[in-house]
Amino acid sequence: MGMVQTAQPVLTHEKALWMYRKMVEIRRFEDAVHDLFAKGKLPGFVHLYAGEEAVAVGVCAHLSEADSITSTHRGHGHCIAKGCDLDGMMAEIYGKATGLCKGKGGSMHIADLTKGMLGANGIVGGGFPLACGAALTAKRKGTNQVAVCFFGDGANNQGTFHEGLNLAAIWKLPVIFVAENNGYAEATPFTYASSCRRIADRAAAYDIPGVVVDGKDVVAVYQAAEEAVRRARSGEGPTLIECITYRNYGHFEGDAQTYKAKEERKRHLEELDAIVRFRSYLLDGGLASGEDLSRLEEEARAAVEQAIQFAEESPFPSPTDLFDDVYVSY
Amino acid sequence: MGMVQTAQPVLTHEKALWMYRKMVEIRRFEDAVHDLFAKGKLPGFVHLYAGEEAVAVGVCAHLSEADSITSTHRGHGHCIAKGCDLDGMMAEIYGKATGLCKGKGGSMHIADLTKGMLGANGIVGGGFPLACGAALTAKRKGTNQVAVCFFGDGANNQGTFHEGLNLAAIWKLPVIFVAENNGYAEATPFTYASSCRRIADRAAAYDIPGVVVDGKDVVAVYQAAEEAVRRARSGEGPTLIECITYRNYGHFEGDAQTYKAKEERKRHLEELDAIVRFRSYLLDGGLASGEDLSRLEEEARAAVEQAIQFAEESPFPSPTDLFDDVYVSY
Amino acid sequence: MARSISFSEAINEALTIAMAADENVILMGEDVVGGAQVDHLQDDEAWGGVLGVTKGLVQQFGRDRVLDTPISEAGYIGAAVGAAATGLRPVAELMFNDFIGSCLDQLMNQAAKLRYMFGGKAEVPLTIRTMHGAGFRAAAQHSQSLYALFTHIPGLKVVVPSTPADAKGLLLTSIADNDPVVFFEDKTLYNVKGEVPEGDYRIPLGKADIKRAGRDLTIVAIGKQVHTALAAADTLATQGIDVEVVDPRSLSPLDEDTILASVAKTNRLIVIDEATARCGVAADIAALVADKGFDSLDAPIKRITGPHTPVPFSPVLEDLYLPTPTKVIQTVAELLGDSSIAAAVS
Amino acid sequence: MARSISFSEAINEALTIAMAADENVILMGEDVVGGAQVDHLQDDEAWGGVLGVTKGLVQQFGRDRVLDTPISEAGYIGAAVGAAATGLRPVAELMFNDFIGSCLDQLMNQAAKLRYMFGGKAEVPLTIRTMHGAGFRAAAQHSQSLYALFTHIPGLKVVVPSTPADAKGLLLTSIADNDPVVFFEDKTLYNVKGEVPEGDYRIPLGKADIKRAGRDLTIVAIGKQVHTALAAADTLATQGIDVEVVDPRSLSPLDEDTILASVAKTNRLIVIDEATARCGVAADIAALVADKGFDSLDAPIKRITGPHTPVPFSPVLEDLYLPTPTKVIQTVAELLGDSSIAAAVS
Ligand SMILES: Cc1ncc(C[n+]2csc(CCOP(=O)(O)OP(=O)(O)O)c2C)c(N)n1
Ligand SMILES: Cc1ncc(C[n+]2csc(CCOP(=O)(O)OP(=O)(O)O)c2C)c(N)n1
Ligand SMILES: [Mg+2]
Ligand SMILES: [Mg+2]
Repeated sequence: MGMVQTAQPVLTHEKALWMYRKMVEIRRFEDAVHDLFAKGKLPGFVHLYAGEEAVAVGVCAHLSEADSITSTHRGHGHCIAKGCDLDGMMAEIYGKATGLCKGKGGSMHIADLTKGMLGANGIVGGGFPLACGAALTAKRKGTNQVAVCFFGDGANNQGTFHEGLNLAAIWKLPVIFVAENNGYAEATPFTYASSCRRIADRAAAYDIPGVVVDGKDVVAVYQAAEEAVRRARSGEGPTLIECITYRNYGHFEGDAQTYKAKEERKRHLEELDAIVRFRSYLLDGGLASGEDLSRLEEEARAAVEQAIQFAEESPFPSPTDLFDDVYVSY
Repeated sequence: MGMVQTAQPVLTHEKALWMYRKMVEIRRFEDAVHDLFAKGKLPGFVHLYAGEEAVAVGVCAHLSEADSITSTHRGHGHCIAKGCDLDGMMAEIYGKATGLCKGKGGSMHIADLTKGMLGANGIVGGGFPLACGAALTAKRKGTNQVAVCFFGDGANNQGTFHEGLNLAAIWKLPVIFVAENNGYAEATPFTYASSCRRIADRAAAYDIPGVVVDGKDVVAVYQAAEEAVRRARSGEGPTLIECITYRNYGHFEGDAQTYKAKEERKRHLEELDAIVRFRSYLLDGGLASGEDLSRLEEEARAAVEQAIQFAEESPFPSPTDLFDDVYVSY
Repeated sequence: MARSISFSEAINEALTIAMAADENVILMGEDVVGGAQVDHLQDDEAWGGVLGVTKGLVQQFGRDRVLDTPISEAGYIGAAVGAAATGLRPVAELMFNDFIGSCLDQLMNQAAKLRYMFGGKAEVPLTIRTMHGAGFRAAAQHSQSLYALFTHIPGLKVVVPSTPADAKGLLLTSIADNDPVVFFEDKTLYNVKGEVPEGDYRIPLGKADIKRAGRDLTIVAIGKQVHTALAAADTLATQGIDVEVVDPRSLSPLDEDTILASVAKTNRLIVIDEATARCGVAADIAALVADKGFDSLDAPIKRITGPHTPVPFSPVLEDLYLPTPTKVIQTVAELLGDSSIAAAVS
Repeated sequence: MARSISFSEAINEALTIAMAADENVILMGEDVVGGAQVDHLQDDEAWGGVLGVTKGLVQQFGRDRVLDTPISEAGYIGAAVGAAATGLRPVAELMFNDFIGSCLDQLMNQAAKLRYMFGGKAEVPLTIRTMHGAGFRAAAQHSQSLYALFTHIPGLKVVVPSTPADAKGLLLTSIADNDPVVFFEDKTLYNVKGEVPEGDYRIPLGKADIKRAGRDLTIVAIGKQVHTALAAADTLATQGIDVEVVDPRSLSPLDEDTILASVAKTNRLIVIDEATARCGVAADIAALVADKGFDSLDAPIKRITGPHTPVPFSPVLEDLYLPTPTKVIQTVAELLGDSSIAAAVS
């Protein structure tokens, strides 16, 4: 402590730029969805990931398309970090035929199995067993793929958390359970609903490693995920990583957020912002230039703009689509 | 260790005799059911509690009829320890109209709410939430009643375990969760199905005390339960007690028990038998005389005999009973 | 005295009355208050349920009786069952009926069966409030109408109100009822207003309401679809066709007599239910009439239901998913063998 | 070549064939082997399922493909869904269908809906094997027949075989099917023997089987009740009444054409299903015929089902719970308005 340590080369230049780009892309995307919703352009329930970018990006930085992730109702960030197409995502949120799910899923069910994104999920806790299943496939087929299960602090009280972690532990499945502890489940504080002090403390109940990281420090997330993914790929079984984070918007669009203290919000949105911090980190460490980052920001902005235009101009599904895609055959 | 400690007056004479009587009653009852089943006298699935008497008795010794317990598929022992009528129990297992549930429930659903026995349960893990509910009633009404949830090592991997313990912990409900770890769930060893080393280790995930005791030492169970019941009654919340025990018979009647090692069985049925050990403890400690115990044994034998006769002589339900008791009103 | 209030206000009022009358009535569910243990939160700033239906109850009854729960449906719904069996009268909210997959056991194998399994020696005075229905652009996991699953299970009662007045009177009855009742609230009806009597009044379970009397044809409609039926009936009246609209209000028990009497009079039956058709409530009612009302039938029994698909997200598809007055009118035309009807109104 | 083997042997044979043919087929469930990691246990001493149906599979395919699970239905059934969506073809056993309360979400909201929600871009080739049925003296929580719940849910397929030969052919088809299939096995049929062809053969889903051809009356019967219907038909034949017995075999998809064609011929329908009546499969089939087959009906559609009660434990009550040939004969007598029939056979 206090001693200067030889700086470990945590991130390569390429990786760092990819991560920054993805984080900014998520932020821009969510800010845009927020505005579009406010303008009445988007139907349905919309849950935004803004503020939590470091989690999805820090973890997915270790994954390829062959790896799987399961997501939550707050899934846009996971989609983007896992490489889903922005145009298809935005069109999906608009309910358009060109959406990733042909407009049938919407925000709460965006998926792209070709990218290993097994879907946002409207059922809190729905992802634990599914991720175990994807990991079971990997294990059985002898690939070295892993599965990541993103879940919220609210989800950590679901029975499926317990069943999923136990199953993964006894079968040594290559799963990484990533808790996104943003302090609230809807309007209910984590500290009220969960009897544990930290979600990571619950790892001991399954005899697996439990790690807590600052979920707004993308490098910290990246490092924790690195070890967990390594463990998983080498057959050592699951890891539980708890990322302490914060959602910048309400639970869903329309939430007045009365349960959040003003100072808390301010601190998170201003001082602790993950993108601002990563930007400084990159610049200070000489990992990227200001021009690099501005270019990435501009690219992200343009990509989101383009996605909105794509979605706006896309057609709605046709009436017969209602009946398709229920079964492969019936 | 090795030092002689001043013997604490753990048990009164009355309590000791009551406990011995109940343990023997359970054993006789279960042995009788075993024989009756083998003779083809009893329909259905029957799961016997023989071998685990010390758990139900050591815990229920602290309860009154106003306290509640939830039970499992292996419920006869809990019933007896909680004061259910042997005649009514045996008649229930025979499917007779005089059974505690008028023959409608059978072995897997024996209940007597007037004794605070909320039912055997055919659903593994079904008792966790129910016990929380009974405790919630006690808390809300401001009585100082407690609820005890008996459950097996297999049940400890159900989602309801997690949800029940978390709920009880955050609401500081007066519940005692009593794990009966008999080493197996059906034919599946605890060590295979559970990722924890000890079930009690899982208590930490809920920030509640977790205790492991020799579940075949009724005094040890009694002492652990004493503290847990005290905590519960005084508003300090739930406790998890893991009792290491063994079932003398198979999972259900008809099970060849090939998964049990010969020596293990022998050791448990002979050396470690809870009743034999308690008998010595009582005699050695001068808490009871040989005559006392013989008398209790005889009483228990007679009570079980009487229950069988009662059941045999009782009528079956009448046809219209089929339609009754679905609703209070419809 | 009746005033016009919304469906959600009617429910809130029923809860207020029930809680004031009996201190054994407690409310529990996810964010039924919201903001538990948040220091700065004023009670009147709390959510009061995800759509605000339980707003204000915490001010009157406190957090000891209005309990926010963790996201643990099996845990807290099961706790409500256990509490009901031991002396409380809980009203537990399952936010969306679609979440029943997480806690069906507590209702199907515990609440519904305790009394029977225990030979009549238990009572489970439990009410489950839950939202259902499509049209909210909430997609496949938040839009189902799953009352058929519960109606299938002996031991449960099932209520589906269509108006604010019915919602209030039926909810008060449900809470006072000594059996487990699953009470369905269509989220797209919450803002619909209607005349609602003040104070405590009860509508019995198992008593259908004839929402419109008519001679030519009976439409039995479930929940919100009562309004679809009424809209179609108004249009059909302009064509001289006099439709009777029957609202069963409770599906279990079901008022067979009123339905059969209506069909005995009109000799024709259409059932409208937005839920899927297979083993659904529309099939159930059709089967009832195909047996006990067969002799009065002059035409096939038609069902207008959701298709055999999940509920789609895209508004254009979701609108096609739901029954509409037009579909009803087309079906009536088909049933009466008179294509001029559909043509005239389209 | 066909030989006589039991229902459970037929299932075991289908599993063996499917696993040998495709290494993506895995089996998972509680004690589907039994005795996991017990040192002294010989594979042939392992349970092979709680009633021995999967016995012997571990010897052939090893514990990597026949997986004992913890008692965590949501966990492992959900894992089977996830595995199916990513490339395996799991056959997961839900020991008793009554336990669906612990894992309905995984089937209803995940398995059944993934494909639709994802715009057709997912496949879930999953088979759930599960025991159902009363008559085993297993009481209310181990005796239900809950196929109606699954038939109600779009996205699932539902199969209920009545004979060993059907069980084998339908199970092989179910495993090969690319959609989630819930396969019901009546535990009281396991020891019933019948002719079963050797080797791999497939019976299509959605194809009913006319188990007995007849002219006077159609009985559609589900699962074990096919045998009740056949027994009644034999007796009725002695009275000159010629009953047709239709076995739908799969409830979703349902072979509407065969049922409607039968009723078009006989003009009378009875449906026998031991499950409860409300929103049940019997109601579903009655409603189908009351619509599309109405014009051929000469009499009310009768249903013989379990009563609206949980399944009682006491053998004397459970025997009354179930449909019997006598009840069928009485209903036929009622339908034909000929009380001499019931009198003659009683
Ligand atoms: C089974 C289930 N229960 C309840 C809900 C309603 N709901 C949706 S999101 C949410 C809060 C989730 O909180 P958390 O897991 O912390 O995720 P966050 O929203 O904070 O990302 C709730 C209660 C649901 N969708 N599914
Ligand atoms: C939800 C559910 N899953 C599975 C079963 C089948 N089952 C009955 S008892 C049992 C084993 C229970 O083991 P454990 O909890 O250790 O209790 P024990 O039998 O050892 O007392 C199983 C799997 C069930 N009854 N309910
Ligand atoms: Mg959260
Ligand atoms: Mg055990």
